[in-house]
Amino acid sequence: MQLEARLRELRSQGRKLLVPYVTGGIRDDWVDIARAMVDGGADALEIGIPFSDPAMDGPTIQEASAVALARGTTPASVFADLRGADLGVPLVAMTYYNLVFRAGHQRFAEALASSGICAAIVPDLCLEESREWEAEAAQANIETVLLAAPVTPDDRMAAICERSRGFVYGVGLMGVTGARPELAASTAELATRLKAHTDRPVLMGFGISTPDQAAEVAASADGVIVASALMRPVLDGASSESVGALVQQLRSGLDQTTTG
Amino acid sequence: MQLEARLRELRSQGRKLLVPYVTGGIRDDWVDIARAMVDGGADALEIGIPFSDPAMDGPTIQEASAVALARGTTPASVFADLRGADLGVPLVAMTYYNLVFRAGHQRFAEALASSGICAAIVPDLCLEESREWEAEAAQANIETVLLAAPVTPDDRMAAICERSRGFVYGVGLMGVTGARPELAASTAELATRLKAHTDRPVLMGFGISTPDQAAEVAASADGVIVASALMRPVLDGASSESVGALVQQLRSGLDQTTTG
Amino acid sequence: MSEHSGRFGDFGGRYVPEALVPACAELEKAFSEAWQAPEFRAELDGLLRTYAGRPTELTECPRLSEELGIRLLLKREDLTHTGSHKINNVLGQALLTRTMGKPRFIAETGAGQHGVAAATAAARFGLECVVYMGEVDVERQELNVFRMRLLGAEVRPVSSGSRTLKDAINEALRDWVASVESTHYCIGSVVGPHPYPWMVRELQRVVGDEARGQARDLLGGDPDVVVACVGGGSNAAGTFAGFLDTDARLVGVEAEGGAAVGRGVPGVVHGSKSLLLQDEEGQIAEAHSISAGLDYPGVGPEHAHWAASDAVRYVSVGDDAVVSAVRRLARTEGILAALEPAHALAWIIAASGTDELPAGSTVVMTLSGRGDKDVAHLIGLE
Amino acid sequence: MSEHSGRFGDFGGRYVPEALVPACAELEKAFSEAWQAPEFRAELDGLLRTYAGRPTELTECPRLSEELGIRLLLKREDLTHTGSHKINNVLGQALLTRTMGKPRFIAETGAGQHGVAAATAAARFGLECVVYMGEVDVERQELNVFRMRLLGAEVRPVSSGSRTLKDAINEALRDWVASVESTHYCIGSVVGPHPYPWMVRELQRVVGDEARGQARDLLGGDPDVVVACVGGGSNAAGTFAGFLDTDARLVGVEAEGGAAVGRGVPGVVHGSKSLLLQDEEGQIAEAHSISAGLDYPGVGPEHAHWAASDAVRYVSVGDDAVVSAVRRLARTEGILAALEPAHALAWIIAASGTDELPAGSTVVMTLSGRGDKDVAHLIGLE
Ligand SMILES: Cc1ncc(COP(=O)(O)O)c(C=O)c1O
Ligand SMILES: Cc1ncc(COP(=O)(O)O)c(C=O)c1O
Repeated sequence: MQLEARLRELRSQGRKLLVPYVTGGIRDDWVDIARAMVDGGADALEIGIPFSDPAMDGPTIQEASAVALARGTTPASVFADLRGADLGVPLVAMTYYNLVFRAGHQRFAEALASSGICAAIVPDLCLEESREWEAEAAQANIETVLLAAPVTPDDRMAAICERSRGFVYGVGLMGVTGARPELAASTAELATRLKAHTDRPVLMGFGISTPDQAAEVAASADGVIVASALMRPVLDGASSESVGALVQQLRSGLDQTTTG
Repeated sequence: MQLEARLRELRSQGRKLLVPYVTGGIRDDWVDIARAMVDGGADALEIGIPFSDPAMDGPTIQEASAVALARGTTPASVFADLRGADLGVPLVAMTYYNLVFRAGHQRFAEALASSGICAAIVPDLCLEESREWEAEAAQANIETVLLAAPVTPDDRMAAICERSRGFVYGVGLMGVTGARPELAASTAELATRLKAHTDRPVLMGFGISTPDQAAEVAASADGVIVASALMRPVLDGASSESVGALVQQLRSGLDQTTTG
Repeated sequence: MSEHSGRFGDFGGRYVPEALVPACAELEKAFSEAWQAPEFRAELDGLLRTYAGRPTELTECPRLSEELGIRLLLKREDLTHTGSHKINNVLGQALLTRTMGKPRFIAETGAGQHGVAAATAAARFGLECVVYMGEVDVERQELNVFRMRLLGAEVRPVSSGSRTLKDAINEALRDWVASVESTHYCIGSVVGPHPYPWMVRELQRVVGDEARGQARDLLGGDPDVVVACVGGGSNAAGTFAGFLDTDARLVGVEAEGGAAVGRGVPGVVHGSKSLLLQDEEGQIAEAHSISAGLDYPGVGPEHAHWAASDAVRYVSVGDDAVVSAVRRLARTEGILAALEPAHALAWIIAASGTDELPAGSTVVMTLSGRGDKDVAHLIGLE
Repeated sequence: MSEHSGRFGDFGGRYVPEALVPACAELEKAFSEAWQAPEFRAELDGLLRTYAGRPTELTECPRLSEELGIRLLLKREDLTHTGSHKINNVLGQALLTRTMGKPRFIAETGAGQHGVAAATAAARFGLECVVYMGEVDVERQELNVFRMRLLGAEVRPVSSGSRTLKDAINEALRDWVASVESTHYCIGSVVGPHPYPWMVRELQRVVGDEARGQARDLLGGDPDVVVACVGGGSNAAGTFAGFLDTDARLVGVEAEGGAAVGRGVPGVVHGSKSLLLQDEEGQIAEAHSISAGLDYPGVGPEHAHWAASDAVRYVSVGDDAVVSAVRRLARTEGILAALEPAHALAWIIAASGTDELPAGSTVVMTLSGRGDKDVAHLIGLE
């Protein structure tokens, strides 16, 4: 399943896109959690491959990564868990570049592909550094999602939108991942700028946690990515069903926004 | 009573001289202690006027001074205690120069005299600095005892012996006051040197605590001064009688040495 | 000095999220311009001289030299204001911060020396200052925590990961990405994304440039060997920069438990590609060193390049040798070295009389900082 | 410099037991000769330069100056090796100790800076070293106790009297009188019997001589006011020595609880006649100051003379003002002063804008040492 094709298809049906995130290996039953997310209405899933030094993540994803690593999670174990899981939606890996670099671009891309993942987000690879990876990933049919930030200037944003595959990831605020009580004003602004630059699906992430926030963002973007707001209850012991229910609420929030 | 005259007289009778020391104000009954010392056979008494910073004293006399000061002892209180006590032997004050200087030479000397003290030892007034005091003390009939140390060169020793009044105080060792298990070799050496320089009584102090040590020193000197070995029991609560008994033992030790 | 590519052979680069790209670019431009501007150089030189106490001495060690059979000269960064070479870097970055018009200055710190230096420069320039420091380091370098606070900086203990330097950098990056428009991130070593490794090396080259001149005055020529400790590698980079074009053999000394060059493999963390202690999968390993300043699993990319190109030889020493080196220098020369530069000394002591450092060798060693911050810890070991 | 009489007007002298007279005489002779010998001066100058980091800077304080409306220049003794002016004195005395052929070096210390300096010089010259320190000071200057021990010195806590500096001096004198043939007593200030007050002032005059030259370079003339803190008075004596023949007004700042000039009367202790806090009878009073280095009831005899002859004005400040002065300098200029020189600063802060220090005054202040030793204590006060 190709990510971008799928998202374009859903968007063309007037659907706002929902991409929940789960840290691979965060619990024994993490694949069940992923499945519950799908059942709750996810259009694709972002699968975090935990890294020891998640410098772009806030406390929740840091903790999720640390917990997963402490359980012995490795990229290989995440891949193994996914192989044959057949979650029914496109899977996007999200990890830091050192795991990619250490494995080797080609090897890593092939490992992703063979476990059913079709795209990758590598947040510490900025435009200048990511070209090589993008090319080798593409060879393995892995789409590389590039990110744009509120401070990204127009010329750079154009290049990002041009080169990104799958979707364009709008980092809605200047900061790390994490739920926040208020939606950052920068989120809608960036979404609007990105939409003006590209026809590719534009998904916004960082700081989106409630159905209302999701709905508000989706007014100017094609969809949202929700991570910390889902991983917090997982860390606190919530059942996969209740996480699925949270996703469902987000889904409902988004569906209210759906424009014909 | 003049100190030097008295000591010469005793010496001429073949007696070895014993000068015990007591810290003025060390206890309520310090005058009784002094009297017991006389009864035990003291030929003169050294009365310490306690000073806050007794830099030339070892732990025992430091403690004795601190205890006396803590009881509210002042030079004036020591003088008052002595006035009319009529101890029957010459009294030599021993104190640090700042107490003398602060009172004023003349005033201090007169205060000594009017309390029945006839001589003074000021250990931190070396030859160069003491001349003024010596003169003003002499005006009040106070004899100033000068000290010589093992390192004092011959020319200086001659001057000390020349200017000292009462006796010449031989500081038997390089160090502070205090009982020591062994007699310093320097004690006898210094005594011999001093005796070669002067006809004035030569008394040795510092580090003499037992009757045997006193006897050994007296073989080459005219007598001894004993301080810490007596103040230690006083600090530890010994009765004035038992201090008198210690003095008596020292007396016996010395009397064995007596040369016809 | 013209603009720099940001690459050192296969190493270096700028591996940062898009949110930080403009700030890195702005800094690169600001530094490139400033470094070519005589007024900036004059202002920095003035500060280094009249405020920070430069030039620092090159001190002979008569007693230790005799014991070791070599001639040992110490470049005395311990005599600078705040007590380590870190001040050279922060004053430059504080000036740039003023140039860029940012009111806030953040830093990570391991040993606390960079944090103290950053807090100092911030106070001197009236900048708000926050310093991130791993909890482990907050404990073992308590004195420096106090110093930073007195200087008006806020010290934020970092409790994630190994709770040492690498985690402090992560936390500083997290702050920076959220505050980049008002904040300059003052990195303390030759690590991080371009332009940091280049910029910090240039700001530290005053150490090597001075030392070379002083060594020529004292020795009538260049020393046989130049030695410096390597954590991130800034004092070593600054030192070596002054001697790269001489015949002196250059030796970088790592902590055994943090020997990124010695035992690391290529990787990317904290914004650049370099050698890195990591596991098979690419998870960063925790370094373990008695010295907080060398307790770091990475190393500056230029060192990785120097190692690959054999321009510098890298060795490592263990904690015990380091502690005895501190004691030995204190007792023979009356100089209390920080644990970090004591690594360099420990190697010199071990190598003296061997082929590495034959009798009669002339050796310049950078004494990158003073040991006051470490004495409580050292006494605790007794 | 010819021989000195040992008298400063009515003050000074040599009030010591006969046992110490020969040693004082030997030292007087050794110093008189050395001070006139070009080789000795050259060796000392070399040590001060290449080992101790002289000359120290005269640093402008732009932010604090603006706040105060004056132009404040700090003579940076904090940048010397070991972190205070005390090093100037001990290196001279260590050289003399070698000259006199004595293998043992003893010292008293209050703040610990003189003890650290003495331990340092002892290590550098291979001398055995014992430092006496009051128990109170051992506690409040713990860092320095550790430093001395690492330098190989034995620190002996003194439990008599007020358990501070004056008692440490008593105890050092007790040691000295028992060991004088093998031991040099390295007094840390311009106190003690002749030749110490003269010798230590001469060894410290490098501070004032340098500052005067530097002030002329910066100001094109002499400063209006020169300020230094006064404990025993060595940094002040060394500073003032450089300015006595200028028109600069000289101000010595004492601790309120140790103001021997301000509230003392003539007396004799520790070997010389000077001004002294004491009671009616002549018992020495206990000083009380937050700064261990100024917690001393006496003052050097030359200061008593300067006060009597109006050559220097003496003032005093209290603990609270001192603590805020430390904080203020740290936060405005990034310089962490020791509590001792912070007295000088506290006075400057209070006097700025008054007749004492009118707006626009140029002020040279000796920053006699760095505050590392004090930060734990200061943080405890928060
Ligand atoms: C004194 C000292 N030396 C060395 C280092 C290590 O840093 P670098 O390798 O960047 O010189 C530190 C770091 O804190 C330090 O404080
Ligand atoms: C930094 C500093 N300044 C001043 C003093 C006071 O000494 P002096 O008055 O002799 O300069 C001390 C004493 O320890 C000190 O450490």
